[in-house]
Amino acid sequence: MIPRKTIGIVDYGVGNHASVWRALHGLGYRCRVSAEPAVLDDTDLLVLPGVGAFGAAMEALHRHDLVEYLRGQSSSGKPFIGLCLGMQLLADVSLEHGLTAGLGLIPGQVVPFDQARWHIGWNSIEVVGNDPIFRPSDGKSMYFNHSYVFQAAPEYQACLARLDSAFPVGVRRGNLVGLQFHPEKSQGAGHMMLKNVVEGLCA
Amino acid sequence: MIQKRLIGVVTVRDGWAVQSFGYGRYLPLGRPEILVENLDRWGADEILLQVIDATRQGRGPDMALLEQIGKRGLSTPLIYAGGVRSAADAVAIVAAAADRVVVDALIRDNASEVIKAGEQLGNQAMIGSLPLSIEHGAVRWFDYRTRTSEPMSEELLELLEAGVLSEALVIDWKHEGQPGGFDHALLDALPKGVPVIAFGGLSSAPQLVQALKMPHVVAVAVGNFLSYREHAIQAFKAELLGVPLRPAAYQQTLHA
Amino acid sequence: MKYCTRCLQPDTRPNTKFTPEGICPACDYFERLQDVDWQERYEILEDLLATFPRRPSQYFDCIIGVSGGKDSMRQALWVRDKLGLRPLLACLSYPPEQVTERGVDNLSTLIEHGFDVVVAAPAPQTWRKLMRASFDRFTNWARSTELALFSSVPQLAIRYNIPLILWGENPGLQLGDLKTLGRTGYDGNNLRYMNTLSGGGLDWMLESAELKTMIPYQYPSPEDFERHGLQIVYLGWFLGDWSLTNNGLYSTANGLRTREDMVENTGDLRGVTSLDEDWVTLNQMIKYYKFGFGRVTDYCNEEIRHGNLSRDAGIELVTEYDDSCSPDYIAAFSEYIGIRVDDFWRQVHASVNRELFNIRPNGRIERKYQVGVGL
Amino acid sequence: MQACKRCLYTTYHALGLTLDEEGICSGCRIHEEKDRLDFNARWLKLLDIVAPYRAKSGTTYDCIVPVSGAHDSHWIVHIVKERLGLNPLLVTYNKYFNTPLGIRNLANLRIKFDCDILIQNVNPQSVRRITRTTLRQFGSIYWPCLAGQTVFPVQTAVRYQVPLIIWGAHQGLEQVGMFSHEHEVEMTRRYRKDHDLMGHEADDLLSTFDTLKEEHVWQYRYPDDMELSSVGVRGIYLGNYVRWDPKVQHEKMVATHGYKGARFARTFDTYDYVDCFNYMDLHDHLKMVKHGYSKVTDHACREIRHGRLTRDEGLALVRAHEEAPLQHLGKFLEWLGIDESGLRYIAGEHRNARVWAEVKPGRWMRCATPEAPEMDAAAVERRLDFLADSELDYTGVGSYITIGKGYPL
Repeated sequence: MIPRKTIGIVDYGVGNHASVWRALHGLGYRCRVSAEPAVLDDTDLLVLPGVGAFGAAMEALHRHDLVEYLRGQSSSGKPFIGLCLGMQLLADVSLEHGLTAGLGLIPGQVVPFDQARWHIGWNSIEVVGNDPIFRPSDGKSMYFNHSYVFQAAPEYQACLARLDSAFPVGVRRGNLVGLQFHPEKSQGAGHMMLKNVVEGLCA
Repeated sequence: MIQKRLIGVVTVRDGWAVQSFGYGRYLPLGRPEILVENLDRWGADEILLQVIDATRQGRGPDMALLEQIGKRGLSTPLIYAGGVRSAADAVAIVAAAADRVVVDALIRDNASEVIKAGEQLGNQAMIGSLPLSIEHGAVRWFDYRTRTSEPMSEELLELLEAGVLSEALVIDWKHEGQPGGFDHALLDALPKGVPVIAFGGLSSAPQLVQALKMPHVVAVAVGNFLSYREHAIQAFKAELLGVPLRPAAYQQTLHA
Repeated sequence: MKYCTRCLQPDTRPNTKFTPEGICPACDYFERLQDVDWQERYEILEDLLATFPRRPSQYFDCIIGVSGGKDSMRQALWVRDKLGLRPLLACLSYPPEQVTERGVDNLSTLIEHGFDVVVAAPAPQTWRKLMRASFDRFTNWARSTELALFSSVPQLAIRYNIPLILWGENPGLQLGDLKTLGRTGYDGNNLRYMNTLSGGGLDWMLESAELKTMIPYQYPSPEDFERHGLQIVYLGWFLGDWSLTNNGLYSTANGLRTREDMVENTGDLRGVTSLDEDWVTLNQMIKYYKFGFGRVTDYCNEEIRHGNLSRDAGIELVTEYDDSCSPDYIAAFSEYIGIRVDDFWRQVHASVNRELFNIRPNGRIERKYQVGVGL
Repeated sequence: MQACKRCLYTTYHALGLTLDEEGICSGCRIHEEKDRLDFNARWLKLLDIVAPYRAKSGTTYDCIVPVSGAHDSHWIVHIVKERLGLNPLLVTYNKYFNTPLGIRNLANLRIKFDCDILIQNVNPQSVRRITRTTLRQFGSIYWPCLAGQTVFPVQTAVRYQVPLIIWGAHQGLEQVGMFSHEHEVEMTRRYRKDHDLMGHEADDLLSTFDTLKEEHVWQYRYPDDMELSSVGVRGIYLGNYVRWDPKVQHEKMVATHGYKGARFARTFDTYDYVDCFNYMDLHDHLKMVKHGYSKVTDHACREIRHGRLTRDEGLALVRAHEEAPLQHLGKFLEWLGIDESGLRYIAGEHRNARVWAEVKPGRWMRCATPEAPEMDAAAVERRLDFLADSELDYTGVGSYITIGKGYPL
């Protein structure tokens, strides 16, 4: 029996980790929801959820003294997934409500969405290249609910979506992945992608 | 390409899911969390859970119900409405289980809290509930607490135009529960560019298509008319031709 | 008419041929059984079962046709408790007027042993109408009912998506019906050509009832078998002690209730055959008048082969009881299919094999041959 | 808690109940449709609905009809076969608590209407294991019966590729006006889980703390959506198209098709549940424990709405029957292998606190309930004249029947 993987969901008081927990648990993973490095260390992969304003989220991470910890974990190669706002937090800086520094784990800025006020609802994603952890989800519809976009450096862009023109909705740099949509709320397609990404990063 | 959305509505009164007719008559349906779970299985694009007696009885949001639904592991985006009294309420609702929040009375009582909630959660999470009717050619905004109608206030229009509220849930409350009752004229009642969700008396595919064909109508919501047959969501989706919509999906459970 | 030199089987059974030495196929087969390595056959069965793994969300390993009688109880318990499989038991049940209390009790006992059982029961009035038509046409009321009986298991196997069908005895080997011999001793897919089934399907029944009222009687086609990968396997080939008496012993030790009526009325020597229905006695008597052997002969043959009965003692039993059938059963049957008792006898007399029997003016039917000797 | 002014239901009804401004409940309001709608037109609507399902090939059935030895089955098959002219496959789930009269009525049904029938018998060991879990978890001894009766027809529809299932009346509509007749509500998995199964589908019974396993419960799983949609399975309710009046319907079936009723201690209705030793006995007692009302209240409300009882007469009949002692408890205790004291302990854990006050540990008293009006309940019952020409255990077998003969009738 291959040992079960354990996933650490970073709890910094922002966003809804209950749905993330449920989705991952449903896929057969053990989950720890915590802000304690000691607990998060003892996991195979970290998930950084997040909903709402960039600035408020970074403040919360600082308050929980997690900024340096997360930077250290990711740069040491530990599998790491940022979901929705959690993807944007990977950026250098965000222009939402003035300038706020992010975790700086993937080069690029978070800027207001230029094609519309918001990107709300189901939209199909286009996978860049044929990274096996993303390829099976090419063309699948995922659920989006954001108004800022992480314009990551092109070499790290993994998935795109489109209104009029394409914009990044998924990034990957080594064992660090960011997804702008909510896989835990994208029904079958979302759960499949979540499984592929976790298995791919932990392989 | 962004798809339009078919939203399944679960209306809750006295803790029980009900069918609602014209904001006044109700028939019992069952346990809210089981109706929500069913819509999740059917593949609704979003689920709107509206607790219609929370504000009137002075209770805040139904956190117990939200926690219960959160525990069941929903894989469909959830919108909550009912009893939102503050930004703090809105944040708690999202932390419990919801992805987006609908405000109605709060717009009238304390618009600044609506703005604050938008700042904390992101305005894309905020939806304005607009029960409207047309009285002698003029659009009236209904206040279900006083059961009176008045023109839409400047403050409301400002919240919509400034994008504090990302979408407007336009409810034809008079025709709610009436087959084919929805008055499409209501969909032109709002300032240009405000995305609209149509709800109230939408029972047939042609009605839904007519609404969804309008560029600013981003979603249609159906409540009572989803409770009369199996796979109601998939059945509607199969008939919504010429509209960009996620196709109907039938769950297949492969047991060990 | 010639008798088998070993047992009391006359050469009048359809589809059968005696060996040059005058031995019936069943005795010949029984003889060859003596040096069979039953452990090897058991391993053959295990290998065969391994080729039928359970598919995802399939919870039954196989399907077994049962009536609740001695064969089915033995098979079901052996398949579950020895082979470790989970079988779905399929029972084609007689209508309320015809099934016996003892039959429903035995089926209940089988269920209470912890088996999943699906009972298919055809429409009672149509059933009766077809029994009447079958009796009128063949002087054998069971032609239609047997078609339903044999069709029920493959029909359910297809609908419940269970390809492996476990059957009792191989009629080709045990009874000498050569037409049903398959590629191996245990391949049962030629069961459709068995004597009782090969009566041209249900064409003759269409004169009595519409096709749509006879769905339970429609035996799946070879194409259906192919499409669903059905495979009938005879357990009899693997069970060396398979016999009427032994199966009776296995089942009564597990709660089977037997027939209490005496052999003079039933022709059922030990009271363990077709317990769920009493009018089979008539058919066995009529079989005797057509072919010169009835239920007592079948029983004695097995006992003679197993060395529990001498041929001479068998002759006495056959002579005495082979045509036993109480007038009460005949009266009840006649009333059920809507004829008078003397209509019944007129029909039977018309089918008596005049080479073997004389019919006295008073209606008595007497053998022209001597049991065990022949003509 | 509020009570309806016209019938005896309160807002504590297990299926939910709403009252309008005049204090009349949703069940009574929807019942008014029975005297307002044009049921001739609705019959024509039914004909249109079933028309495409009439099989021409002669090799398959037109529809699946769930039946039992009681509960409107004779009337349903009469409508389906004799008035709609359809060729049904009857299906029934064996609940094992069968009475001789139930076995007889089912035999009568099969003979009189000349129908093929499919009877599912889940292995009793699994059924007992499930019953222990559902009794422990939510005080129900009937979950396997309800789960089996509501899913076996659907599974059969998928297995036999016969898409149309025809049920009698919709319980939610009849009791609490959950739907209007004009909604023409159809069978849904949601309703089954929510109400028939008290919120627990088969897989919900499994937990790491209990010994119940998937192999025990799989047979009660609803077919998945893909199977249902590929076959086009659809369940309709006759009660939406035929004016449903169980008493009158049963009386017709007694007169023309030999149905037989029997007397009960805990209700005045002699037709609905004659096929089960438990439904009107221990199960009915547990319903009182969990919800504060029992089957006789359902029967009284039905008769009040049909105008055959005044509200006071209904209340008098309810009070006369609802506390009647149990007559068949011993059979169940023996069947499940539990002790009466144990059962009382379990029931105690599922007392509805809104209805029962634990005055002293282990002693419960029912909260305030309207007194029975001064009235001769027996006289009212005589006027109603529910026929009872047999008894549950007319053969005197004294125990549950697993499979029975049921003949002579």
